Amino acid sequence: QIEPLLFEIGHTDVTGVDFDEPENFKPRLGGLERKDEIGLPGLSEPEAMRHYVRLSQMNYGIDTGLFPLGSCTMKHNARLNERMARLPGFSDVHPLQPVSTVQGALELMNELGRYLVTLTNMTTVALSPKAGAHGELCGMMAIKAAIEAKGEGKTRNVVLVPDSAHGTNPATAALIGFVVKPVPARDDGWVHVEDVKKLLGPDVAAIMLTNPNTCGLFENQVAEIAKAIHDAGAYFYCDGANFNAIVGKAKPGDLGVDAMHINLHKTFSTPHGGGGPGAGPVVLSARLAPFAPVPFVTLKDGEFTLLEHEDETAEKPFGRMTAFHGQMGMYVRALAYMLSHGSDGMKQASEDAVLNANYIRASLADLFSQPFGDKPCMHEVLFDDTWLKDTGVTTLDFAKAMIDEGYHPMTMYFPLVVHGAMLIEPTESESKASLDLFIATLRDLAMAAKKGDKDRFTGAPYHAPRRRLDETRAARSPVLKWTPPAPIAEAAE
Amino acid sequence: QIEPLLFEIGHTDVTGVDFDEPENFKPRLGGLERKDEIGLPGLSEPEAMRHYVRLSQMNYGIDTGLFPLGSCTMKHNARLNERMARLPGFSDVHPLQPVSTVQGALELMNELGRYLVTLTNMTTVALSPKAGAHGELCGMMAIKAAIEAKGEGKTRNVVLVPDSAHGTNPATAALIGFVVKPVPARDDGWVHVEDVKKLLGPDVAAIMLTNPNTCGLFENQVAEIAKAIHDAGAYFYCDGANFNAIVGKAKPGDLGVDAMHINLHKTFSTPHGGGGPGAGPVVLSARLAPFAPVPFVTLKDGEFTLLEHEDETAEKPFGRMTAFHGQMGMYVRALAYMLSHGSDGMKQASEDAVLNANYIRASLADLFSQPFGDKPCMHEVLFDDTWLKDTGVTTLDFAKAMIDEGYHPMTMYFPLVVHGAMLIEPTESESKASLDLFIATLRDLAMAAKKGDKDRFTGAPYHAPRRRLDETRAARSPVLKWTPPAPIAEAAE
Amino acid sequence: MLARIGVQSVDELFADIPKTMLLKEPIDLPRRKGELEVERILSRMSSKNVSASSVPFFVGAGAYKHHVPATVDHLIQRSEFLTSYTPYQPEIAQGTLQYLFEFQTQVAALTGMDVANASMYDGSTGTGEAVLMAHRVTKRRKAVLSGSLHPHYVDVVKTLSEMASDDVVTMGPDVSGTEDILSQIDDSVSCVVVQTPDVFGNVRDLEAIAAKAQQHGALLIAVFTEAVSLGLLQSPGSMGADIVVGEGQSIGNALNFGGPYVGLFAAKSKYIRQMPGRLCGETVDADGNRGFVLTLSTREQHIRRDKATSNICTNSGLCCLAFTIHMTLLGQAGLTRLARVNHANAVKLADLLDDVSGAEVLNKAFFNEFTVKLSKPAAEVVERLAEKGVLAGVPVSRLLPEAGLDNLLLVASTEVNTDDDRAALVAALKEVL
Amino acid sequence: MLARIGVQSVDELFADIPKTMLLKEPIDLPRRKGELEVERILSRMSSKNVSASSVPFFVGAGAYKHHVPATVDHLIQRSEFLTSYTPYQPEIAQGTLQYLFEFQTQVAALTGMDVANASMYDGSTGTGEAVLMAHRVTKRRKAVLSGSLHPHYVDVVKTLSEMASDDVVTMGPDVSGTEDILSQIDDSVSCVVVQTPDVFGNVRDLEAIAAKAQQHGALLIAVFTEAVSLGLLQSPGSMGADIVVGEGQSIGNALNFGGPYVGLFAAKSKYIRQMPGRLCGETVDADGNRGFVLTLSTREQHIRRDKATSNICTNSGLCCLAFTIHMTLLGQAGLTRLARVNHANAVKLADLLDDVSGAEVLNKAFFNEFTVKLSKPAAEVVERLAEKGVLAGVPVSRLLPEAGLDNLLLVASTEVNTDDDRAALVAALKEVL
Repeated sequence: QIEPLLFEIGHTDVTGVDFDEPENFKPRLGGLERKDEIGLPGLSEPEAMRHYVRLSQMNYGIDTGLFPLGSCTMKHNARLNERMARLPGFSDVHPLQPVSTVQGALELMNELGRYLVTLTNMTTVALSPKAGAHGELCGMMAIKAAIEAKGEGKTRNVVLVPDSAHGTNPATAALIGFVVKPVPARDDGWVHVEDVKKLLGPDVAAIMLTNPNTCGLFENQVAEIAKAIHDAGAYFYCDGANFNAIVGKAKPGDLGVDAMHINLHKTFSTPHGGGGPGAGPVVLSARLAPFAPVPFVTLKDGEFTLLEHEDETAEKPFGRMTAFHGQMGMYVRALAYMLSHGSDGMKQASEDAVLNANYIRASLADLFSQPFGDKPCMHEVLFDDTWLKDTGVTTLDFAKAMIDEGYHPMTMYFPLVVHGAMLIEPTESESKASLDLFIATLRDLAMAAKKGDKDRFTGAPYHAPRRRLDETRAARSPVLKWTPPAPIAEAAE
Repeated sequence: QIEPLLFEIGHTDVTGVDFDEPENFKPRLGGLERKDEIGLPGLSEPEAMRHYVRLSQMNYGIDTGLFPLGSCTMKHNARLNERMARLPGFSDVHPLQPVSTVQGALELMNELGRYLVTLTNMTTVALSPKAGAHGELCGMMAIKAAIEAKGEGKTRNVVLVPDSAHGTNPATAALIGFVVKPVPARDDGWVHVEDVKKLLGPDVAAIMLTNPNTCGLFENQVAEIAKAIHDAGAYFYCDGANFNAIVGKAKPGDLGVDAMHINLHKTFSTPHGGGGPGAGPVVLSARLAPFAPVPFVTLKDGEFTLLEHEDETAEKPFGRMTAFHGQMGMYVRALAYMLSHGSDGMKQASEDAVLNANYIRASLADLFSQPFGDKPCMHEVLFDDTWLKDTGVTTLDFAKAMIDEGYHPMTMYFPLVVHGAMLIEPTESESKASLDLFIATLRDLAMAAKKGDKDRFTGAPYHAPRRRLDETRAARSPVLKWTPPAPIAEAAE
Repeated sequence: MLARIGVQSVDELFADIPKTMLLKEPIDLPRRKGELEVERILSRMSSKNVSASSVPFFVGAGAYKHHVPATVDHLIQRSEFLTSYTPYQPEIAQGTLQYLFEFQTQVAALTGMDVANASMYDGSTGTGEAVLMAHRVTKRRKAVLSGSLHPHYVDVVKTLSEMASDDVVTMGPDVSGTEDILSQIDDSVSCVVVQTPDVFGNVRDLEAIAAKAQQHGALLIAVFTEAVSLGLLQSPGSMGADIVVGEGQSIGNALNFGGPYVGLFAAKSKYIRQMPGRLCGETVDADGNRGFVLTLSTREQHIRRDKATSNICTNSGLCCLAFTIHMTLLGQAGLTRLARVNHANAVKLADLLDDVSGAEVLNKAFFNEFTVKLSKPAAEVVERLAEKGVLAGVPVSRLLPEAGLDNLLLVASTEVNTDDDRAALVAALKEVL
Repeated sequence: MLARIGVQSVDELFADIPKTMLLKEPIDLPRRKGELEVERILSRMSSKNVSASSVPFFVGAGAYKHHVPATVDHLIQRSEFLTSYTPYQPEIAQGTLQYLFEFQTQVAALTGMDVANASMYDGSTGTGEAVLMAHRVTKRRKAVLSGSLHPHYVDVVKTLSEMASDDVVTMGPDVSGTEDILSQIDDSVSCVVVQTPDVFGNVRDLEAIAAKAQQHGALLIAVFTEAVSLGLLQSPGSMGADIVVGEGQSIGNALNFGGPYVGLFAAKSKYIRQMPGRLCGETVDADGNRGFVLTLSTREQHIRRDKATSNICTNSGLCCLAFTIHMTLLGQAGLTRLARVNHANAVKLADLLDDVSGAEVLNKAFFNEFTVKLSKPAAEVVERLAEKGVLAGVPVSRLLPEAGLDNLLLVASTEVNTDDDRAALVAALKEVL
């Protein structure tokens, strides 16, 4: 199943788009016309269709099978949401049209914000961040602005980040000049308030805590940690990547959170699209709300308006995260999800996600090793590779063997606090029948690994569009774009 | 790649659709409420999505590869046309709304009719037939009505049909009581006027001639045949399945045709959809126009109206072919195709289709045998199995081996006038690069067959969602629906 | 390419077309247009129509506005479904074949019959085919059509029968569902064709007709135009029908101004070999794996030619798929509830309309459509309501212009109608009557 | 399931949530709704907005209304693209990886640069990342921003830089494209950020700036917001840019009220290891077949954590795909022609507007957008034209409220504008001025 690159089948004089050449006109390009060839081949419409359909057939998606990627929340993407996002009043409006002509779009943003604030019991929301990591950045910027407003900008520059955190957490903190201090991992998978307290001081700006955490556990000391953080004059940033486990069950605002980003593409099911686009609105507590960045929507006398500049408001926006107003297309999808599920359905989704994960946990507990003991998990269950010891099979091998069984692998080697981690998140979308089949497959594979059927793993995948790919070679001498092969005469020299 | 039947994974109490139970109301069903279970299992939305996505992955389509089915015209289906057919003014209007509320829909039908009549130089068009065979029926009914109007209904009851015709031709004629007489095949692939003349008499109602014919040839004596038919007081029905070879090059009306159906799903590229829906408008000559069935669209004082009853017109409609007004969804797609291609593009499409077929012919002529000699073909090229003699490989085997090479087979064993026919139609959608690859593959296969690599053929396909299927078994004891397996206890008895 | 073919120009390849008939000039139609322009032209035409979703909408009479889940239209547009051909190469068409097998099973279950085919063009042409099939089975050539069979269906059957020189007896319009069709059944009759719910909305009990037909060796052909009704009503099979034909548009398919739709066709198993249309059957492949193929094709035109059971070739494949996916999403639980919502909405509406002075609901029993007798000609009323932005239904005179039923209006109500819709209809009707 | 887990109720699984914080009551939001109802609610909101296709439309300033072929939106909705994840498992993500490789190649070609990454969120955040990258490369921390860089981009860079305690020098608004940015470049400067065509529509020659920057060890970051312009204009790479950042929305992506869009990011190859974002590279599999993987990920946060070149994770995958497919359909021939049509339409419109009394086109050279000086405040004029059903452009005051440029209007014209559109704008403008 090899599909050539478009550059190998296209030609620069072929186009799949039909426009009439404009009538005579005098260009006014100031002498800056392009003189060189762009070198972009085109395909006819049928050729392009076939090329990209064939490429798609080399991909695995939620729609083709169970996608148990822990921490990534691969849940069903309803096509209603796709249809709604394509309504002309949402997809075909310009961000800088007069606000009088986009009242419905602003209403939608306002309504989405209301839902997010209500679900989290926070004070306000900054919608514009473009993805989870961008939301983290937004939240940490709000914290920095608040600290500076208190005149502590020079002194509070440490951010505490547990070892189990997503890489985005430390990267975000570092990006705006914070010094990252790790909170060490414990062997029960939880962050302990005494470990946090040991690190607290007047230099600490914030803690970035993922809750439920990446070990699949709800941080059971979160209230105490929040109190300690607040007592120390610092802020509690919550990584909301796993919010989907607790929507309708608990409100982050009740847990003492000051800022939390929400991955609309996880919790509220906007499609992952092979790596994006996402959306990462940030909910903020009353302490941080004044610093929320522009733009934001307000309702005045029944008319929605957009505040786009810092000086149009009495608040203290810290600036702007992005051009325009954020990921409208994702807002529509997320709101469609929320309306469809409702208060009751969102709670049930959380419960089902947790139920499904625990069902997998209980069904594999006798074969797979759990690093933090056999206890209930939230929406994802974490195993390590202790049970693979002496089999000659690694976590990577095991994951690749799952491909041959028709499954996407789970998240591997994350979180880093566990050796050979395998993090499984089924989501609420899976039926019991689907889980049973998945469990049976994993059990069968596990038996095979233990029985010494090594080749089945180390050579895997055997039945995929590609066998195992050489990542080292790719990194050692990077080939990041196609270049035309040398003409044969030259090559023969 | 086995996907269970929905009945094996669904449950009657599962639904993927959310409605609130209606509030208290008193049913008024006259005591005819259903008492038994329907026995229809449901799937949740994610389950249904996955089930049908997986099923689709066992299919081959134009979008996945070259589809050289002769006589079927598998050309590119532009997604613009799909989008246009879904405009609410076309897809979301009811056939019995007041005509004042569907003026745009009627305008579209009128415009489509104008295009078809102009392209064929005929007098009028009956749009409503639902597919090619239904169009044939409509045309033959018009002929029968005309004959009866002349008082010859009792005497003219013979229809001449060449042996090379599609099966629909004789079936259609027989359906309304005509007696079918075959015009025998000649060894040059053409129907000869003298053969027709021999059969002509006062009992002959019509000839049904496919032109270009199913041997891939334009009937070079068509003018003489038309004249002979007309001289004998009979009508010339043309099977327009292959009209795509001559659009813009010749007009059937100029060739003496009295009625011809047009497969919008072939010539004008509405999608085949795995076997339908199609659309089969019939263009009629002045002699047959008065007998066109209801409904039809007329323009009066700038308003479009629909004539839906025979007595609303001074003409002599022979009746009605179907409820409502025909395949609107297909009309939109076909008109979108025509507007996109225009007069120039439609002619070029015919030329490219013919060029592509001849390119294949010329590129395979040394290896494959042509039953009617090495001469130019129209949009499809016909080979027979003479060249496979003594290889132990049949046309069927050869076709199935093509599947392993990633291609859909050509049309096999049709037309019947040739032994082991292989009818290849590339259409204009294929690029030269695509044809070259196809040709190379066929040559490679042909060499293998001649070299005696028999297993590659007789066991084929090896690399398909299924190996060769047992059609005899299916027909001998037909299983036409799923039935629940007997409970295990019972089965064990 | 020309060089390899050995010609100088493409025109040489068209040498068999008589010189005088080969076109020299381009055909007098506009030149090609880009997507943007085509979209503009067709959008302009589209915008001249009033779409069902944009107004209070009560039009039925054989085609119904239902909500189709977005999943359905998404899936049927997948390349592998949309751009495939009739599954003559089963090894690479299992997707199509398996959904056809599922479709057949669903249709058989829904209608209460033994077997179903892989679809007809629509309900009306399917009815024509059913009559021909009954003639083949009974070796008689006379059909009796109920007076409350959809008039378009009557016309289709009559056109076909008259062309084939078969007899057709048509009962007079039967607004009340009380026609005496039993008296027409005798030993010369091949089949009786009865619709339920009928075109006037009446729910009909078919048992007595089935019994009398059986007694005389005739077949009962039961017809429906609203597939959703079968979620709540006794199946035609359970009432004794020999052949069941229905319009499947309501499940999975848009209104489309009349087409494409999908004809459902089911029968008792003893008649399989007389059925028209494609049949998909189960079998195994060379490795012993279950698979599906088109089967019993010796009935069909491409094998049997003038001896075939029908001339049908292309059917409604993709509309079957839409039907099957929607039905799968519904399941029995969803279908039953959908049917209840439809019926409840219709009952609510009937009560409201009955209270309007100058309007009277005629039906005692109905599903989601009923007949209202107005104090004025229905066609005028409908036109005036359309001007007010309400599409109120189908005047009977549109279907039966000469029947003297000009004051009757067929009103349908489905799950898409809201209280606001009903209030708008009632208010507008009060103004007009 | 509960039995196997060994709990009595689901709530036991939530035992780690502090009891006082576990919600007893449902959250105060509406209950779940069926598709039909959700569709109604959102359609109602949608219909309150004036969509670009429904009126004469001239709004640009960083986002442009173009015609996207239907093929593009169809393909990106395919399940295998839409519902897949970041291609961390390359063996079953070659579809995504290959189109990313094609995307990178296209972006590199279009910008005239050595390498491109697999996208940023959008042009503005990409510009912020480019400045940080320049700081890493030069080990300096001062950026000079052109006065005609899109004001939102300026704000994004300033916000990020101020938070990171980096220096930013912002030139004053530069309507005429004649600012003296050269004088700002010295040995303390890390990078100069210049947009062309700039926010006022001027086409800028970057060669002198590139030369001066190079001389002082600073990098030139070239920005564009209209990717179509590169079909007709010299590429930033050919003018000497070190990093090129652009908004890719124009190719393949809808207006979407501002997002999602796709940031294009390209650089000279020597800076590869300082680039932010994902990179897709070519390699082989165990059978020796060509394949693609994400590579050089030691730059990235999931490996490098606080030492990463960026915190970016999710990017704009599906928008890249839309870009790549549209660009593939265009090819060089189509892109060049599309650009010519855009420019021709803008030239036509500029001439028409220049003839309106009270309006003056300020630009000498432009691509498909230009600045018009009006005799009245542009915001008022735009509002009044909107009431007349014409969306005339972006008032400069909306972007730069305090700049004293209230009478300036940014007007964009693309291939979607017809003669009728232009006539409507001119007529409406005459009434209002």
